[in-house]
Amino acid sequence: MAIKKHLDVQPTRRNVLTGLAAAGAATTLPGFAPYVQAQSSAPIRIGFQVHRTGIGAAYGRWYDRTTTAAAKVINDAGGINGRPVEIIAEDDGTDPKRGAEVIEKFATYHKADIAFGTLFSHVVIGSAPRAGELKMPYFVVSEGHHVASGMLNRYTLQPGITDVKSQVQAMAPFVANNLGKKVTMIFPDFAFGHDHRDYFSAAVEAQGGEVVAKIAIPPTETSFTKYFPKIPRNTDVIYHVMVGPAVLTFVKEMGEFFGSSRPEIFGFIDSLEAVDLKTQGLEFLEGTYFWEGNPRYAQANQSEHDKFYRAAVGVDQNGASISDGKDVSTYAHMFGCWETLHVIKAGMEASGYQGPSDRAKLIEAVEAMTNMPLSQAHPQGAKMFNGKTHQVFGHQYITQVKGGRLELAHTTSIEDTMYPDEVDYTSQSF
Amino acid sequence: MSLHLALIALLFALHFILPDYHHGNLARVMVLAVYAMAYNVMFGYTGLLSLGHAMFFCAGMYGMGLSMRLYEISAGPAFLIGLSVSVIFSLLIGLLALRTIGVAFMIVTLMFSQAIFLTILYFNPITRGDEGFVIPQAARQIAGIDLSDSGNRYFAALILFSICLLAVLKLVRAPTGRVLIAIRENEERAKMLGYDIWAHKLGAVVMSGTMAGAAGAAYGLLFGTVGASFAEVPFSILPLLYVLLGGPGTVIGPFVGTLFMFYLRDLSSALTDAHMLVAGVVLILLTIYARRGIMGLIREKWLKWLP
Amino acid sequence: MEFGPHLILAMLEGLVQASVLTLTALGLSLVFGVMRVVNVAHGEFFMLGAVSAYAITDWLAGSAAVGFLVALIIAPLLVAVLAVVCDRMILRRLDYDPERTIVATIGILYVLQQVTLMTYGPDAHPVAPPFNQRLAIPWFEFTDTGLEFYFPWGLSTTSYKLFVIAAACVAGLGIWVLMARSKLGLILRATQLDRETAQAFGIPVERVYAFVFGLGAAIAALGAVLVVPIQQAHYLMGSDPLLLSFIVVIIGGLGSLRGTVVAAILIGMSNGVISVFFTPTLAKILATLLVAFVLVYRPAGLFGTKVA
Amino acid sequence: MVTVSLLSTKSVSRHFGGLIAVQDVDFDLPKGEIRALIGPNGAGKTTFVSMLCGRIPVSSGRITFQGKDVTQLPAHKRIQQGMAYTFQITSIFAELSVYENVALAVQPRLSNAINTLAQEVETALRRVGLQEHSHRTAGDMAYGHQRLLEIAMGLGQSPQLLILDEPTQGLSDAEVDDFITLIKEVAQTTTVLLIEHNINVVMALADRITVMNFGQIIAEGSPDEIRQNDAVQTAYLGG
Repeated sequence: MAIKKHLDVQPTRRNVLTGLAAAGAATTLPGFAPYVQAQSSAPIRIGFQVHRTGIGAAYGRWYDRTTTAAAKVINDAGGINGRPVEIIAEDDGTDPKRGAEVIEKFATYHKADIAFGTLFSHVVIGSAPRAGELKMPYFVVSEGHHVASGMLNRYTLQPGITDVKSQVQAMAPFVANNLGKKVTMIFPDFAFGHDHRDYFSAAVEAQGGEVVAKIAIPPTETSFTKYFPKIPRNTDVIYHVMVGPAVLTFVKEMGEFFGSSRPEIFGFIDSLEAVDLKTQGLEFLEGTYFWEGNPRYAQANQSEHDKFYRAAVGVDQNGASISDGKDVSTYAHMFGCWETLHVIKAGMEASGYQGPSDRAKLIEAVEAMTNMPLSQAHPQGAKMFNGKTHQVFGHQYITQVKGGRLELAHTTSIEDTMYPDEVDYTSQSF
Repeated sequence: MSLHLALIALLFALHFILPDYHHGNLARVMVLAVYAMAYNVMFGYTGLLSLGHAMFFCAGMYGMGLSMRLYEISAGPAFLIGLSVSVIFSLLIGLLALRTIGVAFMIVTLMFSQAIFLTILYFNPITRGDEGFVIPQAARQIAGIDLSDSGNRYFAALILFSICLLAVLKLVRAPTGRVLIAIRENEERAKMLGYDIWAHKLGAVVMSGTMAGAAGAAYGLLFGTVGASFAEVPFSILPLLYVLLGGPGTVIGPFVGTLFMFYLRDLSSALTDAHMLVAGVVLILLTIYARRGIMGLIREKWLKWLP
Repeated sequence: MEFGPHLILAMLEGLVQASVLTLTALGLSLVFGVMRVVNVAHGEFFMLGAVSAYAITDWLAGSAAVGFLVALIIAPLLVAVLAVVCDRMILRRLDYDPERTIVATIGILYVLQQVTLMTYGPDAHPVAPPFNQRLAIPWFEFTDTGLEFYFPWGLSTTSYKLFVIAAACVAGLGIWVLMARSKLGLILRATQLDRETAQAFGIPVERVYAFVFGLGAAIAALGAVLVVPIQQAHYLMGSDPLLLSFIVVIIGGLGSLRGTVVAAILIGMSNGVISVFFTPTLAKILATLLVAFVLVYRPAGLFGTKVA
Repeated sequence: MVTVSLLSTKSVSRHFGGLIAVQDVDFDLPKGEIRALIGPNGAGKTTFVSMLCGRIPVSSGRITFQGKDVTQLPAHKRIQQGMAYTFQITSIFAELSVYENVALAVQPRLSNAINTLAQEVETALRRVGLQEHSHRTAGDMAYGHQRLLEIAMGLGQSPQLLILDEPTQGLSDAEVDDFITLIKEVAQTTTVLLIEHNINVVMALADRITVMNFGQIIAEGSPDEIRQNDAVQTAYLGG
């Protein structure tokens, strides 16, 4: 049998010269080892692109844990089409160049069925063209608007997490109607920050509000006090969305700047993902509001599905690791990995996926999806998938810091997150 | 000469032999090796240590990419625009930065490169900042040849690599190349032999910058993305590492260094999550035991004639 | 906020930055000046100072002040020991060759970063400041009744930030006394001027080098311990201080301690002040170009005689 | 007797900050001569010569070479017009071969004629007696050989004017004798300006001697005249 496998090399353009390839030490290098055709009992191989090093490592670690947990749940329930799921993780270093290399590695070396993962949008944008060329379905969990904007290709989908544009525009009614009409935005001078700036400005104006100042902070900044005087005095609400390790400084310095007389503050939890709210200096946030993709603290109305998901990933009621209460999760985003894997499972089962030749069928099956009800597969909440834009839409949560916990204050409807289609990927050929 | 032609022939032959994965890697390595060779012209041969080479790479990459994104120019002309932008840009930087020498030159190039990086972020509506943008697969064609096809990509990379390799070889064999080496070895003496140091250095910067720009434009065209991460400091350090590891002042050293670093990262990340640890230890050991880089070691021990 | 108070605030912030930058840059300047080694891992020593400060204060969880004080002493020592080990095991074997030490210290950088990631993790952690009162700062205006003082909205600093400035001054002064007034300083300066001659005069150059490398790292670590209650420890925090101190050392003029201090203050302050007038990223671009053009038109730096 | 002036200066001065290194020097070097420039340490000889060949700019004054004003020309242009300068401290391309070193000196005169290049290099090396060492790495050779290489590079340039800054420093007596013979031969086709401390070399070679002290020329004349000049005696003996 072993011998048979070794002879079973796929015909390629270099068929004539395969003999040469067998020569010498070359065969000991990875990638030279002959591989076997997918068999019915062989695992489904999912290439998992993960931020293990670089600036995204804090997210990557939890994406990793969530993915592992989801794969275990799927496998315990019999896998996909009766085949177990195998997760092949590769570090992308939070670097677009490496990201693309990793996609190539999944496709041509690991012979993965599909690729999946990663948060930082520049990595997704660096990787997606290769995924398209290699005809490798690439399921991203990055919340970037790049998928639905039409920038990518038919092989790239985002069925597990809503995008920034949705999130931001869904926040505007709450902010304008409950916190105040005059908003000052503080955001990183990243493309991601600019998405916030553009989509929120438009949405808040539609609500009769006004953005009175837009303060773009350079990505290399480590201290912020000097920028706060740019906040106009008549500001009702500060809208902040910062990322990176300097956010703690940002919040602390904001506290020192305003002292006891602060405006209302609304922030994206991206700032404080993986950060303990009990951290010294964050008391200032008491009473302020946050967008959360998924509430970190188990809420009074916690669904049984969230309970199950939480336990499976190993997260306690406070959103921290069960084994270490100080190890806080990236709860607002990481559910996307869980849900995406379940969408992949559903898509593969619907399309009767057998192997790489069925990749187009898999994508068509996912494109055909619409309603995704709240369930064990979708513990964050019900969702609507738009097959044309390859983007999912779902509920958003607004929580308020009360006694050092994030308490649910408002849940937006799915409709709040919808916007007109900007692309129809289904019209592209495979 | 024969060695270099043999390398090109080997790379050509490898196209038919290599499994897909290594075939793809090699295409990438060849483009990055062009970037490293460009760096070698300035650093290895002329002795100008730049810490901002990413800006030249990006001049080509964004010159090409933005002309396609904003003006829908087709790939071939866009590549030439990228190249022209690199020529003008490296001339400009050369004129300014060459007023300094040594560590000041390092900082000046570093600062200009940082300014370029920040400018890319600043003009986000045009450049899409850190995220960058995609060059659509359909647009990546020159004379009807689809550059996103793996075979075509490999040959495009090989052609660019061969042109640059032979150009560098010709340069270092030519009297001009000898002068560059003389400048590296002893600038004052070279001047007192009647050489116009300034003009030669400027020439080296422009050649290096243009070649780096060609690598950047090619990278964008062959792999379909343009992004600000190619303007960040670590991307400027990369060719320095490639060149120092491969062997500064050797023609194929940069290629060897690039190949080595690529597989060091790739193989070690297969073994462990801590691939940076492995890379770090290997770098330290190599500097201790191969003081002139891999090709330098080979030249010292066996092939004294290696250019 | 009005222009005057805004400027004062930006300058105060700039001064805090400048203080820490001064220390980090002095460390690099010593190593660069005496050993002619571009230590790319310098930022990682800074990072390790911050990370070990977190580890120490976390371990001595009882009192913020005690923990901080212990960290202030222990963290630089730990980092110094590590640096000396690096010097003995690696740099000395390279004979301090300028090019090879660049690659080797990049290697050290990778190793330190990865080891920190594996042990300390990817998260940012804060260290509680030993004290942190918010201090409002008065400003004046001319009214009908003459000069009046008032407390403008937002114009404030904290006692800890003032302490950082003071501590950096004391540490800087200490380094100056060490270099200019002590026998050890004489030895260091002699080694800096000419390694061979120093050796001929019986100065144990290798031990001096190990000492300098350790001291440089310790000073960076000290700066990090001071800044970590304002900033937080993170495994990637070393790259910015490295770049900035590198710039400072060159702008100041190679080997000139006075130049290093002046350049650190200039760069720290300009970073703050330019931000008053321009949008932040544009301010960064301008500050960066300013550094470039200072060097283009003054290649030896502000206080350097000759840069080679 | 009409002499053609190859190089002349008109009140050339050089200040470093407040320090005057060279002051108002009028100097004239006729074609075909071997001229020695002597003076105590710090007399300004090297500064003066550096101004002649353009390594440092003049603070004031004028320099004429082959009848053309070269005061504003950068060093490499003056070299291209026929000057050659060998350094006081050995300054060769240590990592390159002996051949490469000389080739670099010869190359600017030739246009792409590789064969001629090899011949010329060969000739220059033979004249200093280094033809056997052609493929050695320059930095690996003995000090005396490095000095000879330095001179070979000067010869390779086949200049109108060869400026030698302390060429015999560190040479053995036998090497010094060879050197004297060599320069005598060179002088048949080339004007030589020699800064030298070794008074025996000066006396053996120089047609005329210029003496500098405190940045000024204090005497000029034939070796005999200089030997008997009081001012020179004072300058050297401090008397």
